[in-house]
Amino acid sequence: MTEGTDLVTVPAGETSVGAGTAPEPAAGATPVLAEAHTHPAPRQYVLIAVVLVILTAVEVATSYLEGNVNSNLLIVALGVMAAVKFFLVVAWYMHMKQDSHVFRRLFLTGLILASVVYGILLLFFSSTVLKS
Amino acid sequence: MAQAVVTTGSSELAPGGHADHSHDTNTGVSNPKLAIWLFLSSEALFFGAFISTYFLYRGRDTQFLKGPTPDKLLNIPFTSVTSFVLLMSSLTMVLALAAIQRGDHRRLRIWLLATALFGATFVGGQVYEFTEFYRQGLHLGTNMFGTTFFVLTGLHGAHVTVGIVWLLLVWSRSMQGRLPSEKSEAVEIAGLYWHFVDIVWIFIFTAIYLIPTH
Amino acid sequence: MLDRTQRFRRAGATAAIAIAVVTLASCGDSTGPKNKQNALRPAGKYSRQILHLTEPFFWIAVLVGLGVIGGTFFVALRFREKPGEERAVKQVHGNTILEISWTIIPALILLVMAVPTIATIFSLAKKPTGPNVVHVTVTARQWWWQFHYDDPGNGVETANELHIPIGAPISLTLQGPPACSPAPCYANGVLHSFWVPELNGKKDVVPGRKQFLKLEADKPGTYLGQCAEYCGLSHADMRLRVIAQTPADYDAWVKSQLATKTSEAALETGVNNTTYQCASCHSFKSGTAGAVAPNLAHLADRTAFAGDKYLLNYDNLWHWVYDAPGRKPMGKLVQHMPAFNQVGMSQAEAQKIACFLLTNTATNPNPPSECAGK
Amino acid sequence: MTTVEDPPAVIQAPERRIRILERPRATTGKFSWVTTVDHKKIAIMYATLALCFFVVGGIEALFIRLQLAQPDGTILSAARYNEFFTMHGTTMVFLLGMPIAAAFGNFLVPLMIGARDVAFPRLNMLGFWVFALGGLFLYSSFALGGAPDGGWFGYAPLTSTPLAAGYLPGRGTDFWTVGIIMLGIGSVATAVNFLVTILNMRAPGMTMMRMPVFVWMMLVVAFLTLFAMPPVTAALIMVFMDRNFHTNFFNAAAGGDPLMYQNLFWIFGHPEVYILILPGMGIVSEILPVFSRKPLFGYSIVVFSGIAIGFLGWGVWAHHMFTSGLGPVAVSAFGLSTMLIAIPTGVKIFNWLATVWGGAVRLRTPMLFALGFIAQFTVGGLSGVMHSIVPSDTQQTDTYFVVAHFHYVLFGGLVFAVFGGFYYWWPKVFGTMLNERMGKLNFWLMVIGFNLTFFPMHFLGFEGQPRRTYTYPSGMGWDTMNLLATIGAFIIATSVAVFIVNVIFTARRGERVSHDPWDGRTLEWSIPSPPPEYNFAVVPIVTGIDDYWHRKYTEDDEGRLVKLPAGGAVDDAEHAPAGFDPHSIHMPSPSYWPLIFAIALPIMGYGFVFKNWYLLAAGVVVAFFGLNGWAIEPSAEPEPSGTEAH
Repeated sequence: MTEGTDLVTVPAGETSVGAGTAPEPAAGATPVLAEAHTHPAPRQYVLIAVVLVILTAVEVATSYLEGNVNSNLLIVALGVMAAVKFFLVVAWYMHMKQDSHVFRRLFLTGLILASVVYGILLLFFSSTVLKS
Repeated sequence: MAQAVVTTGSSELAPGGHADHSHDTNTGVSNPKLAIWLFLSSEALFFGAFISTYFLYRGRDTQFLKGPTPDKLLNIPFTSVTSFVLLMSSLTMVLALAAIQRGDHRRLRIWLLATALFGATFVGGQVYEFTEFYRQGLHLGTNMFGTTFFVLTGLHGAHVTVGIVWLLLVWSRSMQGRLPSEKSEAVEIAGLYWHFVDIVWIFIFTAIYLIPTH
Repeated sequence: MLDRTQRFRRAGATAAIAIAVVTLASCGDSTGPKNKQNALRPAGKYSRQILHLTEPFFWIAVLVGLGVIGGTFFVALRFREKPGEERAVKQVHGNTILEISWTIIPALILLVMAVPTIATIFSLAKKPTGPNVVHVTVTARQWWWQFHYDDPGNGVETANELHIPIGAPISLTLQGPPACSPAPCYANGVLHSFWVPELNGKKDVVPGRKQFLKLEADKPGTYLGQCAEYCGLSHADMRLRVIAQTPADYDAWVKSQLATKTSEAALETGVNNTTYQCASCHSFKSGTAGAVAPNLAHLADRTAFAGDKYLLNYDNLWHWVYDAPGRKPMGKLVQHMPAFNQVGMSQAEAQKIACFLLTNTATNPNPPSECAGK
Repeated sequence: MTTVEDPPAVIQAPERRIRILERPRATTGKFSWVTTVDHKKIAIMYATLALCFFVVGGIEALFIRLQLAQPDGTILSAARYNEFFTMHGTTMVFLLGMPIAAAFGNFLVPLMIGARDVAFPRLNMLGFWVFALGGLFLYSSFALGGAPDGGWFGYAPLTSTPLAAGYLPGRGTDFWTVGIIMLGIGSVATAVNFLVTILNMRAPGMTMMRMPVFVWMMLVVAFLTLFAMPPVTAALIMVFMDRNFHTNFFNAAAGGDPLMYQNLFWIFGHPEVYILILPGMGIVSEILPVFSRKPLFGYSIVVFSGIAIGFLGWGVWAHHMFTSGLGPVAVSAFGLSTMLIAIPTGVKIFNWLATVWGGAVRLRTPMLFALGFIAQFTVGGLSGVMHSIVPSDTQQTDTYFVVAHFHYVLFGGLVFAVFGGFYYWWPKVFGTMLNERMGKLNFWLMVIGFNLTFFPMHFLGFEGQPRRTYTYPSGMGWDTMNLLATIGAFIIATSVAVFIVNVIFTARRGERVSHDPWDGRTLEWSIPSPPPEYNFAVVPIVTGIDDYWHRKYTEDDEGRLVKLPAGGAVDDAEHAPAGFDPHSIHMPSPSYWPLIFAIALPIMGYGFVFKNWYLLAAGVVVAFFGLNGWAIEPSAEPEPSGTEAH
């Protein structure tokens, strides 16, 4: 909530005082996107939702195959489907696809860091590595 | 007369219908949006810790057999339905945003309420599930499944609850007429949080309910 | 220029004196005769292996350290601006070759360091094999060490004192106390770390795991050790000693420890065991672990007790029996030696129990004079 | 000439519904400090409070040293000793190290990047109050059932076992887990704020590679804080649940694993070390060039080294666990990654020395502290490399060698940098100069005391003295060095006292100085001292690294320094273009709401610690009240009147 409403913005790029010219974007700034116009239309959102629903159904169905197929294969399949759902929500509903690359980089940094660190962590406890 | 504007952010001060602050910043993105994304990437490490703890301890209850095991407890059809509801709340959330962006405040309120309602349904399902498991003998200390399951899903549920309260606050602001279209970013930011909580559930659902436990 | 040189000399001399004083003061009593807990004086091959690995890097570090410290002094004094002086300083923004070289050179040094490091890691991790290996299970208790000899024909159970034969690898299995049930029961223990610096580095004791550590001593002697992982109130009082003996002495010791001594029944007749329930925590049978407390069958053979905090003698022992928590902090620990003086034990009773332990349970009774007639 | 085509339309604020806690207006006077959102005032409060905690933690250390001055010490009981070393560590890490970085960052980051405030002034205020109340919450444990006594690292299962088992005698651990989680919330809020400020609010022309190194280091620190707090928060939640709600996360008897705690803790703990030291590196990187009258040698490689240290910091956490039973493969990997960190660290040290090389060195107090940093931090760095030799580490870890090592890094490094920073930026913050003679006395006493305390500890460690022991027997050969260390500790205390006297003296009759007494290089020196609330009358346009320096000096053909005739004028309201009215700069208004939200946290905290659900509910209500007020209140009052610009 705090983040959502604390809309204080100090325009660092404000050059009006002294320069007397219109504000110019700060050096290194990416071209500004008029977000409202590039967000997809509701129809697309619904389409994504349909895909998500189908994927969920397939996921649940897949989980019932337990015992009939190789469980590693099952885990990989479920993991891939979860990742696809994750990607769809992040890319479309959270607008990462259209929004500035800054968000993508930051979020991916956290995500990759989490996966790598916790991946190594779990690897620790696998019987081959943890052997005193 | 010179007016060196420092704070143009709050809606009351925003110059004529110009909600997009991106012109003002070095990266071209607004401060609050940048902040929420940073916060969410931090949350990734928070949930990552609990999910990896869940994976580490998964199956250890067979070693220390005590109490009911997940394959006896989990009601996959039921949780699939509540997961589906949560997934749909993401759709309504994004529709709410689309509504305010085109200035449709009536639909904004409807979709916001729908999102909160879906979220509440999900949390309600979780409460039902918790009580059901508790009735069947699974407590926090019964076995490692009890320990990891309740804490991981409980913390997620707490996040959803915070999200519901947040959405209701946004909704009440809109009802009071304090949420003009220029301030659509307030909805967008609440939405980012909401979607994040949803995608965390995508993984938790797969990890706990779908992946076989042995 | 002259005064600059002088300044250097003065600063150099001051620095040298300061370093010498601190170093001398530091090393002054390091070679004190009683410190048998010194990683700089290895008494076995594993510990020596570590020291040999450490030494070259220590000297590299000293060299680099002195270089940087000297360099700091040098740049500070050499380029010092005199009052009123306004030097037109040449503005240097960087030098790529220089910067690359002081990136690459340390990297090379580290690369050289890495090779023997990894070799030593694997060598120390290797479990010893062969007929002469002695296997001991070490259980870290709150706050004392329990040693159980695993080899066939052994089975000795002792506390805080580990007897080992010289020249033979000792393979330790470190573990927490066995899990207990039902709840609420917290005997599963906490982290500890087994450390006898003169025989090897340390290894943590982790509840729920069995950890491996090996020791070896070259020559007979007593080597001190201590718990090195914070484990609560009496962490400082969780000490131990390793007594290395010639194989013949060691064998004799094992035999003496296996000799059956006093049973709980004897305790019953000796002192009032039913009132104070000694046997509910301690065992009085050779080679048998007590429920939560040290085996007392051959107590008088040991040099010290209570986590190696007190030397074993009549005075220390009866005071301990009388008021253990007053002699070593126990806090609110659920299972610990109670303050018997607060449940009606008289000093005379405590002395009687001490005498019982020192005479009746001892392998080679050498009763203290105070016990005559008790 | 200073017109803006489009002055912002001032829209009348809607009728306020909440009349209670109406917006505070005063920006001067004592009470204004409680409600201020000004980053400079918040910085001063951060620094003051952090220094208070420094003194408290220091007193705990003095007691520890008194206890250990001789064998079988009896000054403290075992229980008290354990509380003191736990609180000493916790205080110095969470109540000195992190807040003091926030203090310097708060004051300097906006000034150095040419901004008028941080991105979220009220979030900034929240960060401070969470720190203040969180610190008091932690210390209230002394009066409410025992201070934390499980070590600043709080290893499970010692800490996670329920109180009933009596492994740790008091409720301290509950205070500790809840308190650290609370402080973590404040840290993450502050980190987000710094990140957004640095990424988004730089003055025109202030590209990333023109930012002062200090700002760069704060950027790295903010990223590390952002990502390091969640794992430890998770671990602490698990400890709290284990202690109070019968979960078994770290209870081996039920299938839990104590090593999981160690991993989660050090995934936080190692980046935390860099969170503590990188601001110090940043401060030193600012001081050295100024007092050598030379630019920082190899700016970009120093920056990249800082980033590299931040990255590598995530791949080395298990080097705190070399003896915990990880297999040889794992410890080899982590030993190697630890060695790698030495490379960027070494690069920084060499670059600092090269910065001073050939300069016109003025050995003023800030410079002395900076040089002390280099020498002592190097010692700490080198003993750190020795820890990466895994077998050596099995002899060194958990001994006084480690105590020596990290005090050389954090005291010889961070604290020296912080004191250097105090002396350096004091004239900017208060407009007065700290006394130079007392400053030099402060420095030399600290150097002598510090080295006397911690240098012998290297040998104590080698000779077998473990850490965290409340006593040691005589005859171990540790007596002399322990006594020396205790004497040294009191010399350090004297030097801190000299500093405090210096501060009081300066406050009474300190020498007033110009806006740029050191001939500085970065933007903060271009504005008056103390800076006006709005910082920059005219937002500067930056053309290069050390922009302010280049307004004063240029280089001749051989690269020698040449003074520009008219450079370096102060940029204040009087020198601003004609017609400039500082009142027209509309700054964020003070607020109560972040404080109210911050007050809710300890209320909830006590609710958790004492399992009093009414208190917890009350805390939640207060928190909601605070957040709701915060959400509704605009960040700045829409009044163009001059009442706020003072």
